[in-house]
Amino acid sequence: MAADLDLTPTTAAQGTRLPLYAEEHEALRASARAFVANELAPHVEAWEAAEDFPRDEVFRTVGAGGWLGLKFDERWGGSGPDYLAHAVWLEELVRTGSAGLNADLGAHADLALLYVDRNGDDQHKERYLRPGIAGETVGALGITEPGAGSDVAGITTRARRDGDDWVITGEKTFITNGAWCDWIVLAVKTDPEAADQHRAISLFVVDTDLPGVQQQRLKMLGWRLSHTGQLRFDDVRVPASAMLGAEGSGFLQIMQNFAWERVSMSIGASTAAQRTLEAAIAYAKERHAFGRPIASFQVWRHRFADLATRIATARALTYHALRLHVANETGHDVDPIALMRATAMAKLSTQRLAFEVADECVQVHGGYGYMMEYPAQRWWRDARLGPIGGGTDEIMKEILAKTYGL
Amino acid sequence: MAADLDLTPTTAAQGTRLPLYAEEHEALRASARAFVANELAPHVEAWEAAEDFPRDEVFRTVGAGGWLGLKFDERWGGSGPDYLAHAVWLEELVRTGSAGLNADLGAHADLALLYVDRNGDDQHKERYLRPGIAGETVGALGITEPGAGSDVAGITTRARRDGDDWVITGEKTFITNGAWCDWIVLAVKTDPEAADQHRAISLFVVDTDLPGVQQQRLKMLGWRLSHTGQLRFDDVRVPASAMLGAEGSGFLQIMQNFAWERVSMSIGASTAAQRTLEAAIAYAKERHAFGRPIASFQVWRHRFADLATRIATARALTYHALRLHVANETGHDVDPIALMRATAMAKLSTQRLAFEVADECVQVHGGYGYMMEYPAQRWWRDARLGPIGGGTDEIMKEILAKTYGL
Amino acid sequence: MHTVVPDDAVRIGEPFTEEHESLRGAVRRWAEDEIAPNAEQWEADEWFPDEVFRRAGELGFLGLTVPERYGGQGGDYWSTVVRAEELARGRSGSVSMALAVQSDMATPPILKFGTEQQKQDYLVPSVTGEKIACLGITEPEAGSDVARIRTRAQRVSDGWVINGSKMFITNGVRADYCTMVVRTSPADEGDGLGWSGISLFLVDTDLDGFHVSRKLDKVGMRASDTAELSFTDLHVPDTALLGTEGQGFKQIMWELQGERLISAIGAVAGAQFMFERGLEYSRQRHAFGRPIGSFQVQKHRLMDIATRVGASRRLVYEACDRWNRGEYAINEVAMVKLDTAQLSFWVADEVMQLFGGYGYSQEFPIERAWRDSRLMRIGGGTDEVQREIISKLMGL
Amino acid sequence: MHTVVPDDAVRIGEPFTEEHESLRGAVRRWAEDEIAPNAEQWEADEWFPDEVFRRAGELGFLGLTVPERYGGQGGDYWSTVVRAEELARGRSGSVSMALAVQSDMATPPILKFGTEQQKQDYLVPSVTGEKIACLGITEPEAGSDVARIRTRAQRVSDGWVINGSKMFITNGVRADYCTMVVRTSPADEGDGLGWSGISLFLVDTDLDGFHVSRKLDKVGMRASDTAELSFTDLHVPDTALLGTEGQGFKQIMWELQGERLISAIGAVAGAQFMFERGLEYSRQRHAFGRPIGSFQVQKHRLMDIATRVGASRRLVYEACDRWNRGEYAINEVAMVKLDTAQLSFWVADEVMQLFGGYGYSQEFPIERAWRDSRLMRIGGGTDEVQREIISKLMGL
Repeated sequence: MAADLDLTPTTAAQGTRLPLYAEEHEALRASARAFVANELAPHVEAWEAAEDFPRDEVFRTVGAGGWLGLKFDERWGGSGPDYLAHAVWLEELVRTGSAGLNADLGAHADLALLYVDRNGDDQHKERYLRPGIAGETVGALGITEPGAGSDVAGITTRARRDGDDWVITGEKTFITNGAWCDWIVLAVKTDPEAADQHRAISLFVVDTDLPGVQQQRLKMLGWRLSHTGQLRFDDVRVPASAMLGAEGSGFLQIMQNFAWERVSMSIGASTAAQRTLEAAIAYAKERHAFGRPIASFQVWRHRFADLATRIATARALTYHALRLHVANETGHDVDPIALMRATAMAKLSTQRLAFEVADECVQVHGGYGYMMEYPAQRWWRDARLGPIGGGTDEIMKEILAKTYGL
Repeated sequence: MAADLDLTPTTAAQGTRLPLYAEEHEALRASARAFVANELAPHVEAWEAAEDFPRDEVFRTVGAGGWLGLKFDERWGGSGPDYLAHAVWLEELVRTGSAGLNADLGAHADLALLYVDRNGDDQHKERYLRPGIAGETVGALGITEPGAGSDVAGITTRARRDGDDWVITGEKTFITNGAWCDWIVLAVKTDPEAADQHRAISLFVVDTDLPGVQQQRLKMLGWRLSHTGQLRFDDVRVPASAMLGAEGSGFLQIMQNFAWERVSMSIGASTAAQRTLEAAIAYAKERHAFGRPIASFQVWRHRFADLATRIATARALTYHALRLHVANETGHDVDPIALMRATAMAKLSTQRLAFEVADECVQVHGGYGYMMEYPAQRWWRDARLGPIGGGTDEIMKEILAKTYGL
Repeated sequence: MHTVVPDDAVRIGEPFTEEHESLRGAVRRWAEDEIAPNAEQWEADEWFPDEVFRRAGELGFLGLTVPERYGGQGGDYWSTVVRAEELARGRSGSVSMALAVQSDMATPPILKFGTEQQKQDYLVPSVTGEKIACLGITEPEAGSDVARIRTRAQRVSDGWVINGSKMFITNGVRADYCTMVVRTSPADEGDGLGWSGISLFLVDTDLDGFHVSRKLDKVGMRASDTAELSFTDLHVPDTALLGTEGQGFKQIMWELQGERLISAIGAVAGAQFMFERGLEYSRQRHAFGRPIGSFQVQKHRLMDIATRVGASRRLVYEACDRWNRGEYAINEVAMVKLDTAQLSFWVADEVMQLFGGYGYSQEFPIERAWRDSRLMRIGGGTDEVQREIISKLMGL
Repeated sequence: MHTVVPDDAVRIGEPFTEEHESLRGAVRRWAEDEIAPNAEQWEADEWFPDEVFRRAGELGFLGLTVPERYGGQGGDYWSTVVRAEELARGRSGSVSMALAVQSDMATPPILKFGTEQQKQDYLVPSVTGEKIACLGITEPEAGSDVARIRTRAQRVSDGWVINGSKMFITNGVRADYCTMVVRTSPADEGDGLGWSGISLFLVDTDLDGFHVSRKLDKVGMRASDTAELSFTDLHVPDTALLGTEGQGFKQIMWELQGERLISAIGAVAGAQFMFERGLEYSRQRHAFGRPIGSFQVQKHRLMDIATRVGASRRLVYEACDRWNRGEYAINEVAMVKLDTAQLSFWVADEVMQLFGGYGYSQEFPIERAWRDSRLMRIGGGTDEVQREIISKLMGL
């Protein structure tokens, strides 16, 4: 009966047909949030001002907290594999408010370690994954080159056979952690003349203290706390055992590992969008213009409503992609096309959006939005990487178009 | 001194450096406005409901008013050439509120007659231009074909030589006035095998009462009062004298005459956008929601401000294109690239905008916006042709890109 | 490790079971075989036969979530989702809308708030399609603002006497009864308008004093009948009151959630259908000697569409999941209403641009879908109303 | 037939004469030879030398429209347009902005409202670049809302005593004087804030009580110094009053027109410059074996940019034409401010996307232009303020 009608809006739910996080994950979320609040967030403003953070201390602290091993097996020091747990960590990590810091941690845990875990043999895992999970060494992933932005097949770094060794020559750029990594998973052409260029590429794990490796940090619009860099390899000699996976399998490995890169970027961007919107609203409620709180102006209220709606939509898609990825990782029979579409669409839906939210956050701050003392400008600069990095928005559309036969 | 400071906003100006209309044009505007208000506008709702208007009566009335001859020489019954006078007429014609009616008048005066005037010989002008200016016959321009939307060089209608005659076979579609024109300026391939396909096309003036011509009206989303149609030509025999301009010059003529087509469409769309915005604002001031006039809500006020700004910008560009076109027609040394850019940009700036304004006009009307009894829905349907007809927005960008060497 | 895959989902990542998929097949067959072939003609007729309701009832599509004891299928909300998704293949926004009004707008309040007798008298024959229902909320002077309705019911000894009018009422020309929002007492504050003092009624349309003032002429959804109704000393019995007197505002707020949700599901389904038409056309149609789908701009346009449709569908499913579990998810519902209404017209417009002149021509069905889909941003609460709801829920 | 071509225009359709074009060449040479080569370093220094002002003065660029008797060139407003357009080639938004503050914001009120003595003391040395000016409107608590300023001047026997603060003051760290908006009496109504009771002053920065509280650290325009200023019992003589007491609001409204207009000209010029960089890059940079400009999506992106830049420029020129003839074109000025502020950042953002990773890198100048251009939507009245002005002028 109507008298019993309860019209209390619900705020969170965990259903039977669209499950995602379990109770255990919500418990983990609390401890992730506490860790971020206690161990990372308090230092961020100082680190950002210095454009640097203490590498070993931070990676080891995060490793000791267990946050680098959620996706990996206990055998190598992890606590998983549980991608959902790691998704919770990524959502909470956004609360550092520093995309650059998060990028360095992510390039290590979500890219470099992932490749070693999925494509390496036990020797690789012992040498790179175990200390990586502990935060004792820092890895990076090297694909992009100065002359081949989004065109993986077009890379020119090459490795030539020399006896039992390989000798690597070339250049990589826009490599997160590239300026200070201990080791790097490197995409190189081992058979540049291959008829099928997709079989031309192999992966190596290369220690950066080898002769012939040069690392240099890049200055960028945002992500200034990250140690994104370029690397040169001049006749760098590595043993055959440095090869990750089979010779010529590099392209396929990269394509397969893109799924998690895109999902993790989507989680980061949709969560950042949400946090940024909350910050914008908080400021709008407090700041007055023309004698009233900015948040009371209808144009701002409606703009916030639109952004909240778009964030909800993008996050729903991100969670869908995450569900498919987890199902795929846990042995379910996931349609590879559906997975590829969901992950590419999620990246495309989230990255530009996160920037647009940050741009409105700057706008609502007025003159203060332009000031370095407020974090709005940093979120805005940082978010702008999203539609460029990890495959531009345009590349996502190209990838999607292929799945539709266009 | 400050006490003398007059901050009365100005509303109209005629300057020395950016002149456009002269006083004589403003006088003409008053009589055009009166003509439209007295002779056309009162019938529009009935005509629109019937999806038809009395062809001969309307064309003759407009012709007798002198409105079809503003661009043409007195020798053929015109009062010009004065493109600015005609621009004034086009601006005022928007006040009929019927884009379909205006399209039929425009296809005759701004396309068919223009081609005869610019490319015809005296015999053509005597036969088509003079009665056309008087509104005694109705012309059309036939370029587009079912298989070649925006691709002029790809048309397949062809004329083959047979003695002194040409025999034409093919099909044209989306031809305004095509369903009822007395004659049509027709683009056909006279040399389909030409190495330079741009020399393959010639123009003919074809009477539609010739054997083998079939005319059929098209039903469209909008422009329902227009007599847009498709035509079939089955072995239609025309004398050599039906050719307009030199053999093989058709492509060039078409490219040259596109300038005025785009300028006239830009004038129409920017003016329609302005009128539609005014109607939307008038409704918003009168209609209440939540106990207040809709126009008092900040989101609508700001939306109107944005639209007004975009209209002003698009109109400024349109006037620039018009200025260049007039200068070009009056013997000034106009850079052809500058002219091509200005006219294509003007079309690109105005057409989508006019539709977006109409869409907001529907939205502000709420449920009434969806009702046929209000003209908002018609303006909205009519405006949607703009980004498609006369070369789509995408084609405009292709044309522009060529001028930049892309 | 925790699993994110429901045991009975037939496709990974989707919320549907085999039972749902079998229903999907049945709805699709009906839509493709019995609706689509007639859609154009019905639009031209500005009417579709009442028989469509009875056939839908016969097939069990009007009571998917109604308990079996009232003639329904007793299914969950995902059945409704499936129906709304597949009906898009009938290519008739008019029919989809009319059926949605019947099963997901006018009748759920009867099941939720009605007496047993009301359920027998109205719900049961509505499930079979014998009775056609309409929903009377909007008034000429109260478009998006339920609180400002002026239609009044005056208590008399043996019932109520209703005076007033209703506007934009789907199914209103042919309906057998109307689930109607009526003011039974002045609002507590101000000008007597406001959310208090509103009640729901079930009103038979054959009663004296119930007039269909006119059948409205719409720019889209033309096969669907939309009426302006007026009521002059319309006498209804006590038993016409639906639910609790004075609780009508709350009740209709609840109803609006289901209304907006089904419209959102339909909007995404329509957008998906249009995307597929665009994709197909982009492969077939040639320009400048190659398929237009090979032009990067058209390719990216289609992928933008696919992405937005894909994203919107996921939020709709989340909202459906909440609704299915009985939550009052007003925030998510307003968001999906806002998002999908914009989506569906935007997709139709992009596909029209892809089709060029043929998109504008009535030879192709694109322009009709374009006109039809535009209603979503207006009906069931405009975009602006949804933004008001969402921002208020954010504490703004 | 009436001609639309001015006799002395050097290019058809453009408003510039040969004289303007010769000035254009001079400004361009200066920008390219003396500014552009130093722009990066000055940004890194977060400062550019005061010498830039003196050099601009020496070249005659600070008094283009100032009568010759005050050391200016006595030109029309199109000279200012030319200067603002060509300064974009200096690749330093900071320098462009600083010079615009000097010549088109802080000093025009002196010429328009000042006494002969004030003109001699402030305008003449500003035209030579010997004195650097700043403009004090905004306050920490009154961003876009001039009527709410709280800095007060109290009448004393031999002048005025000013207390308060000013925020976001360009040139504020180095300025020799400030053209300042001050409340000289409470507003007639309400809380004492409001548009009445405001006056302008010319205040020397070396006076006791004038403090540069801090140099602000901005995300863009970093070579330009922006200050927060505070005034503690700052004593100024009677002669510091500029124009009529109590007329300051009207006076500063007038000033804002020139301020917004020069910012709009600069915004279009910056957008044009960025478009050219994008065009150049699209021809040089290859991806997947071909120039990226050959990809249709990038091609159309560039043409969208060219079209919007082309359209915006024309409205700016129309507004300039009115301003040049002494009209108070508040509507057109608000429109061009709104339009071009959005344009310039949008173009920078699109060009950044075209550049991809290199756009994001500090190796290329794209990211700096992107940061710099974002200020326009905030400074000189935000987008939202412009929309308020425009809608009010439409009677809304």
